[in-house]
Amino acid sequence: MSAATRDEWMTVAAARMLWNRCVCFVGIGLPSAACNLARFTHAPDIVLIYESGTIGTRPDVLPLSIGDGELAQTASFVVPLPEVFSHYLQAGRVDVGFLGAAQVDRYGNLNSTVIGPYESPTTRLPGGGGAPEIAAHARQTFVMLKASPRSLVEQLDFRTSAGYLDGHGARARTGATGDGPRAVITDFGILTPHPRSDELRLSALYAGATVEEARAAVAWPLLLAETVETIAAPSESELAILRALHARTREAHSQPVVLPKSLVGGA
Amino acid sequence: MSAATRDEWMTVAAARMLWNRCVCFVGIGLPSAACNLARFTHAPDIVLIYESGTIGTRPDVLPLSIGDGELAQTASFVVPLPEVFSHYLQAGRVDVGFLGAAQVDRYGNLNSTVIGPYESPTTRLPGGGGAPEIAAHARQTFVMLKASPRSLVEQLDFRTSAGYLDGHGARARTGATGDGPRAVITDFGILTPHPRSDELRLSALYAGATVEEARAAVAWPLLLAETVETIAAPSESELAILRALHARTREAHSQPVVLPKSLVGGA
Amino acid sequence: MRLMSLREALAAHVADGDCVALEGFTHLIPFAAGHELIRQGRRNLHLVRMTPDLIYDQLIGMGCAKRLTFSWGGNPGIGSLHRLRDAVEHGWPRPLELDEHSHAGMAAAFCAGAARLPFGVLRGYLDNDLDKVNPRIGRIECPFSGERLAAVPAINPDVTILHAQCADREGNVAIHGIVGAQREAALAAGALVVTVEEIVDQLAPAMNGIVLPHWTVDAVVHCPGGAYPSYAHGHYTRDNDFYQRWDAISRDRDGFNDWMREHVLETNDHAGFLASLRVEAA
Amino acid sequence: MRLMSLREALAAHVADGDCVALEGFTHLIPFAAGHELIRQGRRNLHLVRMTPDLIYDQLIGMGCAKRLTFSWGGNPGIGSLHRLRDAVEHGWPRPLELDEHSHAGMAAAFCAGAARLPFGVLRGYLDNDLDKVNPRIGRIECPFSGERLAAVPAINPDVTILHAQCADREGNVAIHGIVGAQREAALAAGALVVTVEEIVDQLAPAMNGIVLPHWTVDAVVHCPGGAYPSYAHGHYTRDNDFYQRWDAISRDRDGFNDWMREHVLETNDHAGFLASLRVEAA
Repeated sequence: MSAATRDEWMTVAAARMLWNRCVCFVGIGLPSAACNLARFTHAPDIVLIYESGTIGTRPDVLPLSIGDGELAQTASFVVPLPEVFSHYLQAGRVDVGFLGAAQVDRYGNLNSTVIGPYESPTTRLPGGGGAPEIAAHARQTFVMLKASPRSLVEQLDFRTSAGYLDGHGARARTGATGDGPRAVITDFGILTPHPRSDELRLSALYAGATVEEARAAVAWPLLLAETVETIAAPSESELAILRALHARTREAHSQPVVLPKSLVGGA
Repeated sequence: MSAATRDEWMTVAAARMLWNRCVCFVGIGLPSAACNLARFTHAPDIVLIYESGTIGTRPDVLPLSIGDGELAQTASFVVPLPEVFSHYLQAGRVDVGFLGAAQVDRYGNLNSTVIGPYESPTTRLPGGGGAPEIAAHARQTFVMLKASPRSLVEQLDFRTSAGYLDGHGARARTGATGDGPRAVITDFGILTPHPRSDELRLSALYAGATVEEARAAVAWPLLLAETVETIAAPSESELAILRALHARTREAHSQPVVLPKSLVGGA
Repeated sequence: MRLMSLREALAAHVADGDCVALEGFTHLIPFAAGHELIRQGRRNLHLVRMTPDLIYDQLIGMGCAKRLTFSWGGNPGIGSLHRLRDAVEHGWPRPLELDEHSHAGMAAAFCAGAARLPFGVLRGYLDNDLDKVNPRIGRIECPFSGERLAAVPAINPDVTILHAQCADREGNVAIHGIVGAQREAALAAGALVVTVEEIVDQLAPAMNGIVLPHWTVDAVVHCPGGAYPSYAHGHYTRDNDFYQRWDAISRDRDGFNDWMREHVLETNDHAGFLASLRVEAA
Repeated sequence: MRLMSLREALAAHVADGDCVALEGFTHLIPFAAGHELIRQGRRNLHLVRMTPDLIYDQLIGMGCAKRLTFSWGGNPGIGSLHRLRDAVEHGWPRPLELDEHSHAGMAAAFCAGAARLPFGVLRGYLDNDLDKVNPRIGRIECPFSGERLAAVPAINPDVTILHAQCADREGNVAIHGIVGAQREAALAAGALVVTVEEIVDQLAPAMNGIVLPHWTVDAVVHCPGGAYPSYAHGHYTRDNDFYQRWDAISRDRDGFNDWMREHVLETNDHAGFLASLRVEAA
């Protein structure tokens, strides 16, 4: 089997952090791959919630959108979207929320709104979506992003979702009920917050990645945790299951959409 | 066919006030009989909502409780109870609400809470239930009750549901979105509010009932509308349909309840 | 979620003094659970239910309750709940504090509880006397329009007890038919105990149906007939005749006590209760 | 309710300057209706949608919109909505005012709208910059605990347009699968227009399913395939490939204009649109 790509490293690292029966609020892309990999490996009873309202979903292939029919078809049940946010997320019923972002600062605050000033941005990003309240109310959040000094920044252009604010316990003084970002999973390894200052430090590296590589990818002077652990490479079995999942997904999504014939009489 | 009872007069009079396709918030008892009589006669497409959450229900027999299975089984759909009140009633989607009460005053305010002081009542009544907000938000309400000086009173012991308050347009200055009680249907005839003072006046008598009878049944000095109309007796057809409905209902509800055998093994 | 006997589940989850909601609007009223609370001799409960119904008449008459949060307290279609009245009018067997709402207000309070908001908002309690006797009915101003609306504190029972048609072995609970405020009461609770007619390997597909997922459920109890004399849609109908008979049974204290002794206190469980009533079986 | 053609229904119910919500969360996005608004040349619309998606990219790029209320504006799983970005970043074809929320905030605003409350409450907008750029995000104090929460003004569109699987001849509309905030957007609206895959004599029984009753529906339009390239559960799947192709089509202004001319402006209706794309039929 070929060596794992960095995406695979990230997916496997995230999957390993999940436990059986944990309730995950899942986003599309790497988080969705990670959660489903966990489900197909060590966490068969993990509960997956997508913000489209599908609860306890068990897709056989990865969804391309947050609301694919596969998610509804394999869910325990489907609720209207407002209930996902009020009765599940806000009510404290989510163990782990996954977030991505264009920018993360040293205290785990996130920007997914704009680069440049809000009123005249150089780049308008999609915006917060579910993230601001996932960041507030999931018992913990995991952030997944590819690292570079443009994504791991000294100063956010816009704070879309609060992490630890200015650190040093500032989050505890707010109305957020969750514990905040417990890990930032990047393509070199994992950052975790310092227990007192809340500053993100390098706490684990993928086998083969280096401290220098990590430091080069972070815009602030990156501190190291007391021990920087080494994350074991994806196992043969993890890789095989993940690649099979991706292969099934590609296969499923390469089927052309077919509308009932009556609709396209002219074609 | 035997002469109509006073209950039948009331039911028929109320049914005639409903129109096809009107949306009714229905209570158990006479209102339920009236609404379904309307449905089986001149208003086949009347929309019946019971507060248990059954919307567009078409029971073949009258329910004994507000949440009989028959109501769910024959409904267009069933919503959770909170939605009946927020998305339908409060949202102004109900044309006619039916109310009963232990006491009604001359401005159509209702008491269904207590006789005597609230903290040490001589009679504790069931309470408001849906009535306070039906009284506020149904576009109009019809009140049905058997008249006596103990029910049509000078002064309520407790105001459970607001009618016209102290009259003279007082209701318009409140947050109520509905127009209030447009008719009180009693066992002698119908009271309706004066267009300016809002005081309930005798506006219609059942054929055979008298003004004296009406005055004797009302604790305040009852005024007459400019014209007191005479309500035609229930027709043969109305009576036949209503009695058949009651007969079907008695028949259906006289069936003993049967639990699955496994439950009562000992019996 | 744990599968337990009714006795175990209530002993584990309901203590004297708890705030307990047994919900179910006409349909799926958890009678078996109410009777078991009586058998276990619970005291000083703060009972919560939109429509107290016969089961709360029984709990109140047996002295289990200290306080009642409710919005309509009658025997539906028949008349009074005599034991509730006796407690309110004469303090028998003990005084009962009332926290009285309208349906709309109580529904808003349950919704707020389920969403873990501290209060619910409604256009309600307009120009009536309910807020004069219930200090928990407040007012709130719209921060945008300045309009004044009613506010009610969220209801978050220590324990909610429901009866439902079905659970699977993971503890996912499915309810259909008239659902009242069951889902809201369930998600508002500190602990959730559900008695069910059936435990199945796989719930029937109901994509947009009402399901309480297993990780919101603390105990599932297999208790067929557990809603009788209320009903379980698809399983058995409401015993309207029993509701009528209750009027006479509950009218005087002695008759009530005798009936409760014979059918609840001196029966072991719900099967015994049903047997003692000689409910017909098909 | 009236059964109308799409052209009639939108001409009757949507005017320039209206606040219009085309809802549907990934699933059941009313593409056919959006295209018809473009064909009819509507201007100065205040568009409302949690996730603008491709259909709003098209409406914005064609200059129909003046204002956008939204909470996430991307091409799901793929990247940017280039026309939305061009309008925000460069004011092309015209500037676009933003009223930006989080999903939780916008959901609360729709719920308030459906219940005809002036505002919604949530534990949200905590320590982020969204309330600095959106003056409509307010705060409210719990009248009981004093706790501060976020408040958002209700959303009540002049018109909500949905696509659904089924309507019966009375105009009752049934939706199943992923339902997003469709029901709330529908009940919050001044007028409700629904395009459907099928019109049937009798809706399939779905006791606790999601139905918009006929008297809440102003117009029903029979429009098979009306959600394409989004999807209708049970009818056809999402054309993920089209979503990917859109990235290239929409990236530059000329390519976008050409595509819109060929497939939307110069086709007569949705059947023509589908035919012009040579979507495969079974």
